Amino acid sequence: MTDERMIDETRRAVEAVLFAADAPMTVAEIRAYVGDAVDVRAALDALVEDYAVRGIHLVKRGDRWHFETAPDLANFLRRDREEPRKLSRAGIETLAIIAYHEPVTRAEIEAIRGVQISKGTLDVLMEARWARPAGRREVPGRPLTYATTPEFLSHFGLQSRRDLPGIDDLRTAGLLDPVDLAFEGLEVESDADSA
Amino acid sequence: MTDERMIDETRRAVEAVLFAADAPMTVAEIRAYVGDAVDVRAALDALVEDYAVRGIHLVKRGDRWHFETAPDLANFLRRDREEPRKLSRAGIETLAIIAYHEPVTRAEIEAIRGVQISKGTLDVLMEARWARPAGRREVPGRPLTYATTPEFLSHFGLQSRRDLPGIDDLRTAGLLDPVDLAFEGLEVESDADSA
Amino acid sequence: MTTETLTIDIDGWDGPLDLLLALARTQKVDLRQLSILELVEQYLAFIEGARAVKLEVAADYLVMAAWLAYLKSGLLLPRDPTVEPSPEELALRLQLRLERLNAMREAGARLIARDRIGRDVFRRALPEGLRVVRRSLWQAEIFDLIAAYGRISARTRPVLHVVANRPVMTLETALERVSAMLGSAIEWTAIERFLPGEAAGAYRKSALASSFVAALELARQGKLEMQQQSAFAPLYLKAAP
Repeated sequence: MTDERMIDETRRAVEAVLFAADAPMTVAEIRAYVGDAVDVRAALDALVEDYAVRGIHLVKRGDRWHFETAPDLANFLRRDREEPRKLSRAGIETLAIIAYHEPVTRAEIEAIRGVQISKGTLDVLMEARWARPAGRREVPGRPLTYATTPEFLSHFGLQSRRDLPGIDDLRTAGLLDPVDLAFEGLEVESDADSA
Repeated sequence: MTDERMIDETRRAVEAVLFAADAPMTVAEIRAYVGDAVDVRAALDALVEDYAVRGIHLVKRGDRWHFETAPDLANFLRRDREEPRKLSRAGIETLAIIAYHEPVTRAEIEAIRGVQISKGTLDVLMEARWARPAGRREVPGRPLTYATTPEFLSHFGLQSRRDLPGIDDLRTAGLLDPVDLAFEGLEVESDADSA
Repeated sequence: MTTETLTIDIDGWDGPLDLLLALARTQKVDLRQLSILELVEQYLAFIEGARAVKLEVAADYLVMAAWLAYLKSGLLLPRDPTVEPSPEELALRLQLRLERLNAMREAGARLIARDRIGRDVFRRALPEGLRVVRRSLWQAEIFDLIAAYGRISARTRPVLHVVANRPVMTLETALERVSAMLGSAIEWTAIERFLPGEAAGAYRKSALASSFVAALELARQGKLEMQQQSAFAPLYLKAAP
């Protein structure tokens, strides 16, 4: 009986390493534990398949892998648990702007929200490790830009930024372009219409 | 295909609850999460069976259940990292004295160096497997003596300790004459100046 | 407009743009079909109402109100083609800004509603952890070892050998050499010419020093003359006439 259920050693090792790890791991990090000679990617694919029907799933967030409980079982698990950090509306909007526009400066965030960001808002996002400084923009004043982190992807269950809800539609509709750019676009359009 | 792999809801819920738990759980505790109506014991038995071949096992300790990595995979959960480190001046001097005078006691090493040695120095040499305890000297106090190891010879590319240069060789090589060496250095400098 | 809206505290909004967006939503149309004129009137009515109930209205709300009042007059009056930018352009820009803010607000809501770790999905609470065992790889070279032994020996041994091993020309040798060579030196000759040709390094320095002392001694005895233009200039010797 065990014969047909046998799982190869690599798959078991990768499974154990990810299970024991206290943080999501890249393929390279997994390889440092299970050895260079084995096909870690193939093992990961096999594990994703093995766990697809189970109460635990193996997921990839950014370029890191981890086990987590299946989302449909949330109702069994929420009991007695504290809500994770509750973000203010300003926090949520700022996070969304960073995620959909990254890298983005503080001034750009403020232009979209039409209001100054209070100091605490960015701090909270960075303290939660969802946003990080992402270098300076090479324009006068060299303002700092912000971007999201791998922790952001894993917290919100995103494989990559391409999985951000509705990002393709927003991009197609030009809603991720600055107002000036969108305005010029409309000018050209109406010129073409009137011609 | 998924049909034959389907796992019932209770089993998935128990699996997820145990996975996310921050301590091993009794059946009663599990039931508090997944509901009274379901057969938790049957689910646990099925899970033990499911995981028997995997890299993770479901185990019962006392009357509490938890997941843990399969014991045979423990070697994958650690990895060694070798960090090259240079021996300190005290370390290399102590090693040299052991090599030239072995077997030698700590008191003798200190007499030759003219400086006390800290316990750490000998520990480092033994951790590097270059020095080893070599029995006790049969004098009052029966002090421990130290000697070099085969690893010492191979690390330094020596066939035997007789390959170490003698005092006369050291003198010829100028290694006994730090005063002269310093003097030569000054000479060369001032020659260069006058040129 | 509905009077209830007017009683809402101005602090409930994240700035005038936020308030405008909230008002725009009450028109219950796609933001692209928004009537900016109607929106402007809603805003001005709101601010008036807020002031009527003696709420402190923040400066940026009043600035926005002034700007919107200007925009309203521009939209209502016959267009003056010399005014740039045109009121229509300003209205369009306002609409674009509202669309963008609205898009980000909806995106944020969808983001925050996802299956989030710690709320909907859970990671393992008590991972065993992976261990990295650090091992020092001690390094030393054979040269370090024997040099260390040389250092210790030099430190603890009598230093007799130190001088014995140094290449020197004694004063006696220098005296003999300079005296012997002086016979042929009837012209001024640089002192360096009196040194052995093969002398180099430490030995040359020693020979130079000893030869100089020898020259002084011979000069005292009246056997030679010495000449130097200035301090550190070349030193010349010649046999005394």
